Amino acid sequence: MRLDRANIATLSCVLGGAAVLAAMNLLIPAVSPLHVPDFVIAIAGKYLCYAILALAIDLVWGYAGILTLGHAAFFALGGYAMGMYLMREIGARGVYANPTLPDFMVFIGWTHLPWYWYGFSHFWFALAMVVVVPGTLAFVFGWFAFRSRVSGVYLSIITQALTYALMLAFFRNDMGFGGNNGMTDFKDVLGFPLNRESTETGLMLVTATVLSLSFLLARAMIHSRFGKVLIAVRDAEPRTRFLGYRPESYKLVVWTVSAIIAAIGGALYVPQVGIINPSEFAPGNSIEAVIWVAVGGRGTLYGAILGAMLVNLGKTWLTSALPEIWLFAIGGLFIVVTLFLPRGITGLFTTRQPPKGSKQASAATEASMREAAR
Amino acid sequence: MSSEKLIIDRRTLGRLSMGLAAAAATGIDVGAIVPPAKAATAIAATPETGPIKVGILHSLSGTMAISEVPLKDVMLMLIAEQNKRGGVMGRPLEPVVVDPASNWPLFAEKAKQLLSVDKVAAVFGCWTSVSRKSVLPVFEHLNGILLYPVQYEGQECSRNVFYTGAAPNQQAIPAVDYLMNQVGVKRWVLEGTDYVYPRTTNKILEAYLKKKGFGSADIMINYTPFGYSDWQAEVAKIKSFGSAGKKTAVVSTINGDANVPFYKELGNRGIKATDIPVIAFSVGEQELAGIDTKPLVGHLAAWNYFESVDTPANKEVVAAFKKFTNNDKRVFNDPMEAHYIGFNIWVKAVEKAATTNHDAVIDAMIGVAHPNLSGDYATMMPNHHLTKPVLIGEVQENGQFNTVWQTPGLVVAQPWSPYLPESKNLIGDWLPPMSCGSYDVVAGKCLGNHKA
Amino acid sequence: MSEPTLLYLDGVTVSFDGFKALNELSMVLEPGEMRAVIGPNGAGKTTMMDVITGKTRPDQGRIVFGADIDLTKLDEPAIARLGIGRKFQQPTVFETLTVRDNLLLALAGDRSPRFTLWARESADEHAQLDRLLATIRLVQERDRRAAELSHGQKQWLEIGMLLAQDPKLLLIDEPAAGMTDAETAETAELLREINRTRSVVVIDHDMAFVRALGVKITVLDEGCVLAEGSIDAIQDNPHVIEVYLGR
Amino acid sequence: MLWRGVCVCRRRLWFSMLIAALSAAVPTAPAHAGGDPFAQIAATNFDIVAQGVQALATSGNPRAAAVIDALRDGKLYAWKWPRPDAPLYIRSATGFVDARSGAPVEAPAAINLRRVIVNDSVRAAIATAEGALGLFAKDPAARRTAAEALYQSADPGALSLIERALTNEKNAGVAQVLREAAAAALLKSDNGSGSTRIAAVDELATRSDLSARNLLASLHSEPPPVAAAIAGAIHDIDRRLKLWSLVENLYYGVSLGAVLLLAASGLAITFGVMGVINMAHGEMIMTGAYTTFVVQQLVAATMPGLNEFGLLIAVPAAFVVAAGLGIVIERCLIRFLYGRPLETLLATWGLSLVLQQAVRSIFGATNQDVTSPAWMSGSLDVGGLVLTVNRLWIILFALLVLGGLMATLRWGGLGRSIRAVMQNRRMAAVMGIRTPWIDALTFGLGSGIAGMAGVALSQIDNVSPNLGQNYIVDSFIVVVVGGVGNLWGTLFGAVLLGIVDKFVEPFEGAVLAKIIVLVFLILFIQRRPQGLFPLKGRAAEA
Repeated sequence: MRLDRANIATLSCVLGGAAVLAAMNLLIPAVSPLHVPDFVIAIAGKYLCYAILALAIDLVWGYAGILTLGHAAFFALGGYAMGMYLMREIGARGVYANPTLPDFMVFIGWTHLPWYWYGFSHFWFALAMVVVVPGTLAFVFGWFAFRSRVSGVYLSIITQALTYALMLAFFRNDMGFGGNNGMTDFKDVLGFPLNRESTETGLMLVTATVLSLSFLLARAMIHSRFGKVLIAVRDAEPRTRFLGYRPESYKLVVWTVSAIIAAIGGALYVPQVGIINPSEFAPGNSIEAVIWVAVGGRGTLYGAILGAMLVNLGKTWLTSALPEIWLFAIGGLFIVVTLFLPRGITGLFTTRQPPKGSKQASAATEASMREAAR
Repeated sequence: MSSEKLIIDRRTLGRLSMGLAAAAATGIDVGAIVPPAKAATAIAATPETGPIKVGILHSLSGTMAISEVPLKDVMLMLIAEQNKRGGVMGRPLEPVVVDPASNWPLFAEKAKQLLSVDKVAAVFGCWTSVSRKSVLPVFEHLNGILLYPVQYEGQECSRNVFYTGAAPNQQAIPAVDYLMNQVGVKRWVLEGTDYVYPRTTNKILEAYLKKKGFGSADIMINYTPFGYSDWQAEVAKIKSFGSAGKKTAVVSTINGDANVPFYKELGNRGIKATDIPVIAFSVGEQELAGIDTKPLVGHLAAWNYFESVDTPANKEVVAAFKKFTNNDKRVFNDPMEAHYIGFNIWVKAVEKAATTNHDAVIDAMIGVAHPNLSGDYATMMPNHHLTKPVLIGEVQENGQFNTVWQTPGLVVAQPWSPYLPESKNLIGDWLPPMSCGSYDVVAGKCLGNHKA
Repeated sequence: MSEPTLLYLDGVTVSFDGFKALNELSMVLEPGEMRAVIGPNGAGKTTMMDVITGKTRPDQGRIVFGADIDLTKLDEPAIARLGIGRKFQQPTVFETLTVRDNLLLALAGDRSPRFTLWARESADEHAQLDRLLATIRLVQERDRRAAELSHGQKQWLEIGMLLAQDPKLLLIDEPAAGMTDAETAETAELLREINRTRSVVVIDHDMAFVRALGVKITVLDEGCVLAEGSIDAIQDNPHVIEVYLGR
Repeated sequence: MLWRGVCVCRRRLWFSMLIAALSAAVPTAPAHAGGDPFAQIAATNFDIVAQGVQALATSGNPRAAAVIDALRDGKLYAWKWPRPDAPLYIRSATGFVDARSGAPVEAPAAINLRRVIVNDSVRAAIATAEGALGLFAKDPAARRTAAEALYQSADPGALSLIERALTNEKNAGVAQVLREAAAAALLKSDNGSGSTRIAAVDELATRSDLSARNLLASLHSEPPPVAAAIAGAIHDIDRRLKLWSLVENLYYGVSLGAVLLLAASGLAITFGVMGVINMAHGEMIMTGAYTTFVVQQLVAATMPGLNEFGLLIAVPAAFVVAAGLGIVIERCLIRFLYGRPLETLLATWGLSLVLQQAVRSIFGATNQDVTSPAWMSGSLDVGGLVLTVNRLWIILFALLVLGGLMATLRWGGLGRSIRAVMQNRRMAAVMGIRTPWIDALTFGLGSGIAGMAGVALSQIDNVSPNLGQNYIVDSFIVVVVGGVGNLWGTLFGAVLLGIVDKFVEPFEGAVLAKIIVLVFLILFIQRRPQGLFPLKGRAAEA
């Protein structure tokens, strides 16, 4: 069946690709032309994290018709949780050699660790927080939003407001998260020096694995009866109500799961890029992530992964190849894709019908808007 | 008078001479000072033949493009001119321009790319502290060279970074001295954008002012968000704070974009420089170019360079830049001068070391000197900072500054502020025997951050 | 009221910005009854459906279902779970799901995510689905996407979904709209079949269709009941004639 | 502190009383021959220059005005190296004249000359001096400004001067200012009996603005009764100002609201009415701002006479440019995406990137200098309230724009067709309205409005490629809070958000204020998912 082919293809691409890169980096001597430089490993790891974020977005946008413009917020929160662990891990090796306080706290003259930093010296605790904090936020936010039937554009806008508010909050130095500079200069994770090649490669492989697992999880969800209800909600929400389903609770579940996946992606992102700071919350980032999904093809999951990879590959290449005018290229790409590839790149290869429902849903929003014009 | 900062004290002089000696020594045999272990890990080892690649890591898009694009232009000019003079060691220079797009993780990625893929000999780049912070681990790990041209908050001293901009004591403190002694200011508003540079600078200034005997009642510290544009309430606050019968001044660490609305509000409220002077640390010719300067006339800025400085060398460079960009409206500012100095010092260092090998050049940089465009010599000190004069300028109608005061001598940078408890015992010194970015002179040991 | 009623609308009023869509509407439905509701556009037929199914909250009045359940306190899913099914004027099925999945989702059972996440299709469900597919004459199309069905087929699929819900009361909005005569006749037949086991309220314009049903009729106008009775009685009623022909 | 007091007194004894006026600004002026004011002006030490200016102003020397003006305008040149006779030249259009005599001299070698530069203390001295010189001008307005300057400088030395002017001052307004100036000067001087000083204090208390408070607060070591009077006066002023500060906050909120309204009203059309999630809306505003810049440049180049009104010309220009751009966008992009608002979001986001980069490539990344005409600068004092003129104009402009917009939609022929199409396009089409064309025009209208907003924002914000980015999120928030498709809602939404922000700011600071506003928004939407003014009825339920 097609689904399984998609599964296998995606997994083999992600895992196989990662493994090959790793091998060519570690096993082949640096002198050989076949050697993959660490730089490639680093950006590969970064892209895989982006792919996890894209996957999370596609899960809610492609299958529940919730256009989130604030998912980068969960990504960043996960990143901060991990960042806090990495900060504590530095210990006395910081510039001020302060055993407990991270440099930036010494720097703004704090004398002792704020309570919400307790426990982050333990990896397991940090991991728990990576899941709990964004999960809780998503749950609370979603519970309010979906219960009061905020939908369509309104929802998109308040997700923007959410991430924007978080950005401003984390900018504040008084928050104790490093303000504008955020957290950086990490030394090692679980004792592995972050700047060692093997660690970078390892992290990249871990990310690939996590991506594959989240892909399988998402896949399983949408092929369960739950997933069918979800699609039903996307296609004709009122109808599901008259069938006795509560769309809000379905949205809430998938929304929270998606937020957690995004958060895990963020947690893997931080040790690989070596910095986490408030600009990760920038409204633009969330929108860009949605665009990866659109480019790859919404409602397919593997499309999201592909999109994230391609767009960022393009970005890396263009910012060096034509630094002066790369925005024209990338902006143009987004326009072209939405105009001529409404189903994204994967839409070119699959014979499947476009996810009509999303279209219906949007048609509905538009209808409401048109009506509202009265 | 803050003489302690103006005179190069004996210790520094000593280290400086040592620096020159050491540099000379390294100049002779290069291979020796590169331990094989390092050579192995130094992924960023640059080719010894063919054109010398120079990385330019400035945002050409996004919010910081406003400030950073001119720096890219000036670098291209300097490289072009150097090539006209036959390049370095007979090898032509080849600029590698990338656009980190005001996106901090992208800065790190680009830095990695420049060092490990393009294998550049040196990188000139960054503006914001956060961008520097995000590339710092990359440069330290890949053992690259970064020349950072912007005045910053200090509290950092990496072996792989050369700070060609001002440390706080090379800008903020002399500025306050000027207001204190020349203008007779008794009441202080420390107004800044809420990020690290203003936070730290204001902390240093607060400590300094308290030390000079000002009470907390006479110091108001206030922060606003990035790109803050509705200054009505804030300016009203400043005005009433300034109405307590004491001469009041505003020390502004407001970040680029928020300045225009701020000054416009001041102007519209009729707060003239003669009532409440504002002295800014981040407002230069570049920022003024975007403002209608009429309401600003008389307000102050503290820099190490002004385009209006009247020296032949300066006139020449400014003219060359306008010609290079063939646009007479283009202005020249302090960070651009910093790049000019940094570039020339780097060139001399490479020629001295007779190699582009990073370790060799890093050691060779120390002690190299080049004339400031604002007169006198900029010398790369063992703490990887430059000696600089400090100029106080008043805004003129034409958007230029008119130097009204200047430190009698050169100011030696103190990357670790002596006014902050956590750093008062720290110095940076990258010459043996210390070879340490944060050396605790009391404990007599190096706190992390030493030569790998 | 002495005799047991299934549904009791008691002085229900709904107004949008001053315009009264329902005006003190009262109506009683006996268990097992099939009722046809007719009326000109804007008479409030659809709004009546909306208030019963909880889509719209009335400004005044009660709607009592069965013995003593006040529907005005409940929302759509709760009302649906009580066993009130609704079929829309425009056939609304889940276009991207297969015919079979459409029915599967409609099958009576636990509606909570907790259940559906792990639910596996039971043999019983399997049998039910086959029966339903046969009833609505869509056995061949079982694995096609609902989007690919013809208009009439969608109508039936939706009715099938209602049956799958196993409701006590069915509200059906213009089932014959846009159907061929043959389909219309079949639909009437289908409805009578359904009515054997449950109560039905049908809204329609099509007199021929209503006649074919041959049941008690309620005529709505301007949000309240204009007349009630057998088809013949209604057709001789001067008010009704006035309302239908007078404009 | 003490030491300073002493030194001040000493200098008061030694020099002409005028210098005392500067003692505040000039704590450590080295003793310098009080003799020739010209020589002092020729000096390199700003404090001495300032003293020279003061001395010259009161010397009654006929050349005083000319020399001081030349100094102010940077036309005064001195010998580069110290010379006993300290020559001073004034550069005129033709050549150089000797500052002392006013006689033309042949130009000395430029190498020997240096321009006499001024700093703030000198500028203050010049202001006082001009006050002194202007007191007897013909034009009452000039006299008034002179008196105002003297009041500000509160210069004891000028006291006699002021009293002289006061005796033969006819104009009541000027006389009032003179009395205040006299009071200020008197209080600054050490002389005057207790009663006269108290009278002076009361005089200032009636003025009761910050400058008066400032002056009163600066008085120390007064005899008890006077001190008491001063304390009372300051207390009164403070209480009065506190009352006003509430009104002030309200005004700040409204003016912020006006800015939000301007930024949002274009979006209220493209997004609110048409349902296009137009992420390029900010760039439309930016387009307007850059149009303003270009227009100002053109005006300055072609008809300098109209410089003051370049802004007015820019308004229609910005509308046309942005509207044109909007129509092009609609025809080439948006129209293919109707019914897919979420796709429009992505396409327009891409578009906004392209537009930003385009502007960056054309005008360069740096800010552009948009000047504010005189009639939009300065501020009005209404009671204890300082209303900046540009904000007033913007509030007015915002209301005009919104009013115009509503009028167009309600009565205009275009407006009628727009409403027809948006409410039921099929029917509209049947009735012969060319719906595609109307779509284009509607989008053009929205974009045009955004362009006009750009003109206003160019007056209070940076004109840079990022201009639009700073307003896009806020704009959407305003439209959504107001209730999509409801212009009144947009108005209330904007003002509401503005006021909330500005009332929180004094307590929580600007950053938290913004955060609180956003959280407020998120909660608000939960309560009213359709905004402030939802549209009830079947219409809204889709």
